[in-house]
Amino acid sequence: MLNNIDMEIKNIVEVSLFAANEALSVMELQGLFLLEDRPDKYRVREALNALQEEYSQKPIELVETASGYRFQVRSEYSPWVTRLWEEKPVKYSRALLETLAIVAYQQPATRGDIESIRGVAVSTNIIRALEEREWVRVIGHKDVPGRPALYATTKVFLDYFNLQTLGDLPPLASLRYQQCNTEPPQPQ
Amino acid sequence: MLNNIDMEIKNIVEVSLFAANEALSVMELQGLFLLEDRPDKYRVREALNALQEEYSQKPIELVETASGYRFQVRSEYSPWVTRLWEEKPVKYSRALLETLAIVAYQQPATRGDIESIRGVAVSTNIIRALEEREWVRVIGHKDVPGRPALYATTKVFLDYFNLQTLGDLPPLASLRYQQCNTEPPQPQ
Amino acid sequence: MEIKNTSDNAVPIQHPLVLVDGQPLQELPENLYIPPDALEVFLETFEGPLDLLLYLIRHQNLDILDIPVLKITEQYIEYIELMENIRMELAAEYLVMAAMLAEIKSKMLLPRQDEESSEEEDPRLELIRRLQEYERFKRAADDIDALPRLYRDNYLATAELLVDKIEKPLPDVELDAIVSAFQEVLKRAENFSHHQIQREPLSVTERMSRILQKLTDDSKEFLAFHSFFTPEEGKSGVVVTFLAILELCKAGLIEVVQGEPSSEIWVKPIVE
Repeated sequence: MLNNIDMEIKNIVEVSLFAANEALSVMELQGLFLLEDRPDKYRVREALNALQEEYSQKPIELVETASGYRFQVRSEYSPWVTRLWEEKPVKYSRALLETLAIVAYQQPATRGDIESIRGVAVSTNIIRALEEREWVRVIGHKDVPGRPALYATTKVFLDYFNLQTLGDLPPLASLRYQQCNTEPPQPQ
Repeated sequence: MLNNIDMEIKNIVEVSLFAANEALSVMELQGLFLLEDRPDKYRVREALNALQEEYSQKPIELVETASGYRFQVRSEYSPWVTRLWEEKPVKYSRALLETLAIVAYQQPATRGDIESIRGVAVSTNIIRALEEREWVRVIGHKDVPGRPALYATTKVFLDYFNLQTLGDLPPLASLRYQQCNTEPPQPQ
Repeated sequence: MEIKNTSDNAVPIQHPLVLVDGQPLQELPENLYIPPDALEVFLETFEGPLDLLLYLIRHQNLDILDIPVLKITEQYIEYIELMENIRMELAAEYLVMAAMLAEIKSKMLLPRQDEESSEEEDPRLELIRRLQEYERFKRAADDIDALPRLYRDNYLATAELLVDKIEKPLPDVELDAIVSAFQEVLKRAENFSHHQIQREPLSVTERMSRILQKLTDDSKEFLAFHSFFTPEEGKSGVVVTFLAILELCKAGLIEVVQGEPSSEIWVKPIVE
């Protein structure tokens, strides 16, 4: 059982998560309190654990994503909620998803890297769309002639796809070409 | 006690109220269900009552306003939540700055002008943010089909950037554009 | 924010039917495994030559590790020719791939000298490696698409906060940021051939006097704001006129009035 002070910390954390409209980190949650009664990380985490437990039987859940904690509707209830939203969920083009996948798994990646894997030129619009969504950003420039931009994914990307770290991405299929037989091919 | 069906109605009502960005009326809540299993008003109200009871001990409450029901933070917790916005340093997105720049240098500009220069669709949020800041406003409508709004910068914009006139905007000296010469080049 | 379908290397195809020189194409290449109606959306359906090759291989349950190059090459080239016949604008990548396949094919048909063969790689290897690499990311793209996603599979649960208008600090912007944003945009705009940004030597002062002239010449008390703009002058002309009107306003020589938001704007000379 939480004592009264901890109960109050839990309540403040709870309302803030509901009011924030985005995930809040433990540090941001600590920042809600004035310096003199700011709880340490452990007590904030304790409050978060208590909330997770409290909502475990409810249709909304407290989840942790890359940039912190947020309340969200359990996915089994999404079909009902979708009806509230007039706009249909956006469907992304394959070109955009493939570009995103290459950046996500190969980061940091240059445009050239993306093009050599996909075998086609990368459209500027796709890169810009990804940047505008803040899923991808330039984190530097490769030290080769032309100094091409190096792209990487962001926390916004992880948050959007409910991931805590890049390690949570579905594993990339492995290449099998090494097994390719090295015997000279037969003329066909 | 609610039976299973009523429990499910309550859950759907609950997630919808949490996911909607505005109050929902009983009728809107009924509309979430497909016709064949749409609960009557009475059952929706029953679900709302059950939720009100459930949240009576919690720091957020289910309140009825003129346009319907919504969850809100109990007022005694507002001071904490308000701190979420107080300290957060905000930054404008690149998309917003570019849109502002295009309006500033190419005014009056339509949304289409902005889109054709940037190569991506302009989000309504950006235009709204610029209008709310009173940096950009509609000064008329272009006399073409659809009569798109023409945007221009305002005096507030000039004041903010310490400019007397638009002519004081820094010249784009570092970039030289090739004029589209339709005439053959003249010998110097 | 919405993202429209941005695959801009997909060339819109206007042929409702497969036509050659205005005549419907009766015979399709025999070994074609793509249904004829898919031809119309050929460029939109495939993300490039690798994607098309993968399709051809998968569709025949061929082993990617042992591609019958001859067969695939022939099919691929038949496709390319068909596309050219119906004057579809083909992305250069498709032609490069055709050349690469032809090269592999010829290498494989060439009699090899024994001492060389041990060192020489199977000419298919590089292609196989690229196909597999592409396929990995193609799958990864599907995996990412299947991840639970905000506003499709997950929705934030939020509660209203009732306080008197929260004073959110507004972001600060430096003038430099605007200038560089515009330069950035212009640099990019140069890539769009259809969009030309021209700077013409138009004088604001000269335009100011022209506007004043127009206002005094015309006996009317008000002139519509838009009547000062000549679309034929292009954007820069419009900008210069606008600047001139602003300058005249500031100098207290004219007044710009508007009855209500979004209504007609009027310009009126201030007579002392």
